Amino acid sequence: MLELIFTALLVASFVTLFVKNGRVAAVISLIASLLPVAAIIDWGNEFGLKIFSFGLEKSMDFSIAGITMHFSVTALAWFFGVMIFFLIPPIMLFSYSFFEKNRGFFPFMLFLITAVFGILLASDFLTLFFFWELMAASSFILVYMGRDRKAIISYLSFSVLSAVLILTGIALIYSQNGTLLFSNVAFSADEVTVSAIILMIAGFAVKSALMPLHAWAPFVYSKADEPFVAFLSGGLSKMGYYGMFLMLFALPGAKILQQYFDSTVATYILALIGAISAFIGTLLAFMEDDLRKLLAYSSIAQLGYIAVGFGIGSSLAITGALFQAFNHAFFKSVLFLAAGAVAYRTGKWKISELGGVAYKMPFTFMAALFSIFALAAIPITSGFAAKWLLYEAAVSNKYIFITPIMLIASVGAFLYSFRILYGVFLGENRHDDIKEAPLPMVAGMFLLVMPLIIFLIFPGYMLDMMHSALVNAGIGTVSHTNYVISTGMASYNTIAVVVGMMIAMIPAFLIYVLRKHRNIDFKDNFLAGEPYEIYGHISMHAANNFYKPIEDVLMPYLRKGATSFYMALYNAMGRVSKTVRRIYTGLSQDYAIYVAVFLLIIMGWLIW
Amino acid sequence: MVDFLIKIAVIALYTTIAMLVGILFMGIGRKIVARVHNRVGPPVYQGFIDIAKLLTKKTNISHGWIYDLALLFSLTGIILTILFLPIGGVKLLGTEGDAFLVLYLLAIPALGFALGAGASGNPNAAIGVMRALVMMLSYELPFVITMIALMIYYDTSSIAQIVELQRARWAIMIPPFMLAAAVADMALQGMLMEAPFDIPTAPHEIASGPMAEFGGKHLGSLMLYKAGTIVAYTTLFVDLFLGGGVVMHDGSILSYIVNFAVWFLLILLIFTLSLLINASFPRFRIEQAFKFYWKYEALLAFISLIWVYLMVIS
Amino acid sequence: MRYEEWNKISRIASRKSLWMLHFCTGCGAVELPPVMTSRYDMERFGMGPMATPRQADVLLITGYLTVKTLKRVVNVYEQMQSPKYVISFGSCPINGGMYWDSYNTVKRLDRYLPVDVYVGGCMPRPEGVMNAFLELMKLIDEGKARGWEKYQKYYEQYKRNQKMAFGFERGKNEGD
Amino acid sequence: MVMHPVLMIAIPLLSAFIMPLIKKAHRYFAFSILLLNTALSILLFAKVYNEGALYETIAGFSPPVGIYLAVDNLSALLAFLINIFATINFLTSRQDFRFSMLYLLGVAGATGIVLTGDIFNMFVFFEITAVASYALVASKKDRKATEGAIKYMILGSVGSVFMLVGIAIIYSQLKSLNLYDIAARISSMDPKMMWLSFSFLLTGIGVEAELFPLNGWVPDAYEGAESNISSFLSFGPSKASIYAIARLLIIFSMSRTYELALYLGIVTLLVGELAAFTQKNTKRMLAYSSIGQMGLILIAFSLMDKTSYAIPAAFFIIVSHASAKSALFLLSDKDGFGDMSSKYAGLAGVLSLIGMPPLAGFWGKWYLLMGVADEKIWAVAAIIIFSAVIEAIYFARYLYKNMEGKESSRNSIPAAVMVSISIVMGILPILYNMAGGVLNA
Repeated sequence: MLELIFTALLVASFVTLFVKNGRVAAVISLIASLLPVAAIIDWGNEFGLKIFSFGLEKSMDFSIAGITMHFSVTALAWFFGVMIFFLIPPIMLFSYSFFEKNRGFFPFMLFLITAVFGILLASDFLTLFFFWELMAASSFILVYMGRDRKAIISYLSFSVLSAVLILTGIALIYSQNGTLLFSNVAFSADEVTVSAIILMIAGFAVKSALMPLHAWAPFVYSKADEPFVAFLSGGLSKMGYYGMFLMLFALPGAKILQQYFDSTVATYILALIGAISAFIGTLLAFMEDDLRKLLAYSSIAQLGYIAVGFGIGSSLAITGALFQAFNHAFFKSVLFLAAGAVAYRTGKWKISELGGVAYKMPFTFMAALFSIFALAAIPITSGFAAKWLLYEAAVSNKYIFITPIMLIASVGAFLYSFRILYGVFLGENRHDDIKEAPLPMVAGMFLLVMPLIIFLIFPGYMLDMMHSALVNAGIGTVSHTNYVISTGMASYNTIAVVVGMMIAMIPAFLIYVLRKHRNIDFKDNFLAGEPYEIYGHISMHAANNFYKPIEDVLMPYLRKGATSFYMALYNAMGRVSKTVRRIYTGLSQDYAIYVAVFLLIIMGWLIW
Repeated sequence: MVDFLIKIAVIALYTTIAMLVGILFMGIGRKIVARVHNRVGPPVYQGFIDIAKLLTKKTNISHGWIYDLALLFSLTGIILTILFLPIGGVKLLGTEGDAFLVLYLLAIPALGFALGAGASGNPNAAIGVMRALVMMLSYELPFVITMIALMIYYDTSSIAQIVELQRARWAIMIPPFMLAAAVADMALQGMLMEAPFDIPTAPHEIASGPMAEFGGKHLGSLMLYKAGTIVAYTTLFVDLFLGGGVVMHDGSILSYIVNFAVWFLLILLIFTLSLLINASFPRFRIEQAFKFYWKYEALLAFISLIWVYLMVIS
Repeated sequence: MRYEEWNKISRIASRKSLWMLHFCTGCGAVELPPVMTSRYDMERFGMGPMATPRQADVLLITGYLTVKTLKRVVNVYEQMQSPKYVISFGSCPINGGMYWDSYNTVKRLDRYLPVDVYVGGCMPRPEGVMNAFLELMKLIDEGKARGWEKYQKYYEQYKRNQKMAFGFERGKNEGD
Repeated sequence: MVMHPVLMIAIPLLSAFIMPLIKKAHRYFAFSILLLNTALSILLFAKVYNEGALYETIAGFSPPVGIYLAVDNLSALLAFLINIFATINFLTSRQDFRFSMLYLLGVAGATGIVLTGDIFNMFVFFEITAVASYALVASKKDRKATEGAIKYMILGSVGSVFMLVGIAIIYSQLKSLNLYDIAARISSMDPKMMWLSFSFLLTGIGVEAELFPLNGWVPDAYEGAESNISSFLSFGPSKASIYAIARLLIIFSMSRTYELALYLGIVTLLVGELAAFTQKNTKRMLAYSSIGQMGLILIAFSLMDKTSYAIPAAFFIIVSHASAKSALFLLSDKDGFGDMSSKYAGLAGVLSLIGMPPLAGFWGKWYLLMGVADEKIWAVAAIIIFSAVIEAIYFARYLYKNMEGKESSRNSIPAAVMVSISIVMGILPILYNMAGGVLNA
């Protein structure tokens, strides 16, 4: 049965490889991408989402001669599966109108899905790594289609770095335990295991764009195809955190680290890194003018919170982290898709060149607005509950450095949220000739917005979904009903918020209804008495260098970033390589001398 | 059922009173500033008159549905915030949420306001919103640090709880929180957009910034929102540092009245303080304000936080 | 809805909080600071300067208008939200004043905008300005300040006059 | 079954000399010969796999006198690889009958090196391939090619002289040329002499195997030659000689030799990758990168005595390098992946070289790091990580450069077929078990 899903996905990817028409390919891959969803729904009966069951088995051993791959679905994998595979059909729906021609997006996307499915089902390290590399390879090919030098180089080099780090970690673990099965691996607090855990977490952190290893993200996110980037930021970045969760809690790496350093310093450093990447990512985000780069930095920031949760490690924190991961998967995909829809109509990426799109594309704007509420953790969507849990956890553990950084980072989120809203959607109406995005795009975006609303009102369902994963990992769960989460420090009642909001809306609504108003064109503006037409040739759109004042203050501190560090490293390597190439003088007599010298040296080394 | 209805009635009553108090404070504020300027100033009920005039304007113009969101969001958000703040010891919905929730609820009206300003398509409005948001980023840092200090000290994040725990001794009596309160008061100055931090709505530079295009009912609702913010922020401060103005703890009717009166006096005190600063200071440029908050204020706040931390762990 | 049928509240309200937009092209601007500041303190009557026409109720034309500035004034006036009032300030908007024979100064403002209250003098003293505002309040209270209605009623005529002044339309323009 | 390994050497060797007689149909004839050879190698492999290692003597003389062939799993596999790649590569040849002749000679020599069990025959086969390769490189008549060929020839002849000296020392000591004899009786040898001979042999073979200080000819020869000839160089002589070095290591199986090989491998790896890092010229870049890969293979072989992962690691790296790098060399006559097959070949080749599944390189990386971790030599692990990242960077640059170019190579189809072999080997790790049978010495 599982083999069937794998083979179906692979077959679909091979079929779409030869379908030139994008629509057909989209339909095929949409159907194919529903298979994992069906599997997830089916497994849900065990893990907390009871809809229906057709009895899909939960584990399989696939033995391809000489090497056995063990697959089995755990509660954790199921939760991440819910997070990731429910993203894909809407994205495919979006791509239906995004790609007229099949330029190779669909086959490799399906290949990617297969790889992700494999990673989630893997129950030994070989399988995990094999599918991890498949994921890296196929996503690299998708990046490669973006045709951007920096993106290609940075993505490939960082993927290889992460792969080799993970592989070394696996090898160390294997040399310690002599087994690759998760179930048989038993960690002990020795330096080999600890270094293995740290290496693997570093490797996974690359994929989830954690701060020192994030340098690839802005280039890749800003150049690849939108639907893929939506999945890259929404889905693939979570795979890194899946791996981290696996290392830290499922195979209890956190405990090992704690024993080894006999303090929580290691996990505290992880949390601190997460908080710092949330902070710096936010600062970089609202100074960015390229919409996709802005969203890339915002992804770095939002993903940082998850690392904070894992670093803190209490049940509250991990619940919050998983919740945040779920939210981020959805709202960030919507934002990237909305950016794609806007570009699909206007063909522009620079925020300072866009403007007034909302009047022509109201539904795209609505979707983007809701996901921005979720991004800024405003309690109109489920975005708030996650961050709230994280703050509660941080405060209750008395983390006096991390909590303010997290809070101020999320305040900074308002800044770039407004920059997106104003610069792209509001302000001067510059695009009179465009119309609303095609129906499939809008439908895809709204499908992705749905969960944000549902889990606003019933965060309890989310906590139920992650319950068994947390219990299996030996982490307690947060006490909650369907709509009240209560921690040691306070409780958060979503119904109170929603109902209170409805009640509080009454006066505003009365004012709005009772006093009639007349709609006028935005051109009828206060421009110190000047009519708009006089300014017709000047931009009335104040989106250029939007945050200049604060940029002037902050830039001196932010200029020496990680990216510049990597560039410096790259240039240094270049210099080294030039010196090394001096060895090859091109003169055969030199080479002959090399041979003689070599002979003498090894002779001497061997004999004496 | 009955007590549920009573609770609803109490909530509605308190919220209405809070909004009225806010509108009254606008008049009082103008009066105070006028007295500082050695003027007579408007009558204290001027706020009511202004809002009445704006709401009864004959023509109201709108720039489209996103522009109307400003009206809806701002008023809704501020009332919702007041619902979650204990007023005079009466925790309306205070037990259903906590300080973080209040912080983020306060962002709803701000964002709605910003949406409307952006939708008005006036460049001045955009610049004003930019300044307001940067100001927000600036003052939030010291303010959240002081708030975290309180949470760590009282080991709860619920404002109602914090108010309860200050029965014996108001937070401001405790040495580190004197420092924290001073910091938070300067943050309050920024929250209320009073000088020296009133650059976001500087009338003569950017034509009163975000509300440059607002008039009629929209401006009226924004003035209601302003009134609400005055009450909300001052109440937040009073709840956090001055025990919510609770002096009598027996559940008698008298205690409610007294507590309410004390609460009123305290927020009036805080508001007057900020107005006096407002009336006697020039304006910071936006980056100066940012530096002020992130260098000195944040440093002081952090000192108090560490102080509290040491007190707690020892 | 006729103006007489407005309820008392709205009249009181709009009377007691007049927000003015002072269009300071001429020399009259120097008379406003004393009006606003502690000597005369217009704020006691709930009046105050406002930044944009959307927020303002009263348009204060301080001093002469050239044809060029008239365009701006008309634009601003039409952006204001009714009920809205115009106070012309100084003798130039009444009859040209010392620019009576200038080729590019607008002589009679009320040909282009409905003026509710005139303040004579060159320059009028702050007492005069205060007096004008009190007059305007009285008129509002009695429901006589109906300039904005007049503007709506005779809109075409006002437009024609304005166009003539701007030179968009040819025709004899009495008084100029 | 009359299958006799010597046929695989004899048939191409003899048919090479028939070439001048049949000018017309030389290409079809040579191609059929190569096909036949491939078929034979498959049969041989099947035989060896079923019946275990195979020792054949020629002309009835018994060792140590007669020509002696020793075939085990790995050598049979390598013979198969060399032949099949030779067959595919030959499709792209557009030269005249001399080319076919030299090509067959080269293939025969390379196959011989892999199959022989006699050190002097090994020397002879080395000479055959070397001479053929010099001529092949020079066959493109321009300055660069001639220059490369001359450098190759000078160094190669120096190397073969050293090799001969080494063999002479051994023969003078042990009066035997049979590898197994030598391996058995090596301990009875005077250690000074032994080390002397070892170092001479290593130097001699090292020239062909592109080890670090001895590989001065590599960039120039690879750059100068026709693209299909540089491809032949990268799967033929170099792979055969690295295998020869492996056998050498087994014969002189002392911890110091393995240690030396390890250091040599590391240096070669680092120098190759670093030199390739900023190389703009595609063919030179690929040449430096093959130097690095050779170092990687040598590292793998040098762990042979310690961990059982070494040989599969080396084998899979050889497979991935032989297929992918040869394919990339085939593509390198033009800058650009114009058509589908060259895009596929380029991408898959690069992915295989940097070790991504489902390609052979993945298993190479996997087993190599497993072995390193078994031995807990962290320095080596760190160096491998470093070089992998460097490699990724310059291959990414290579891909980008070729994506920009519009026109595509004429050899794209054969290149694609070559890469497919790497994929096949990658998704059938069964070959791990086959190669797993250790070199029996």
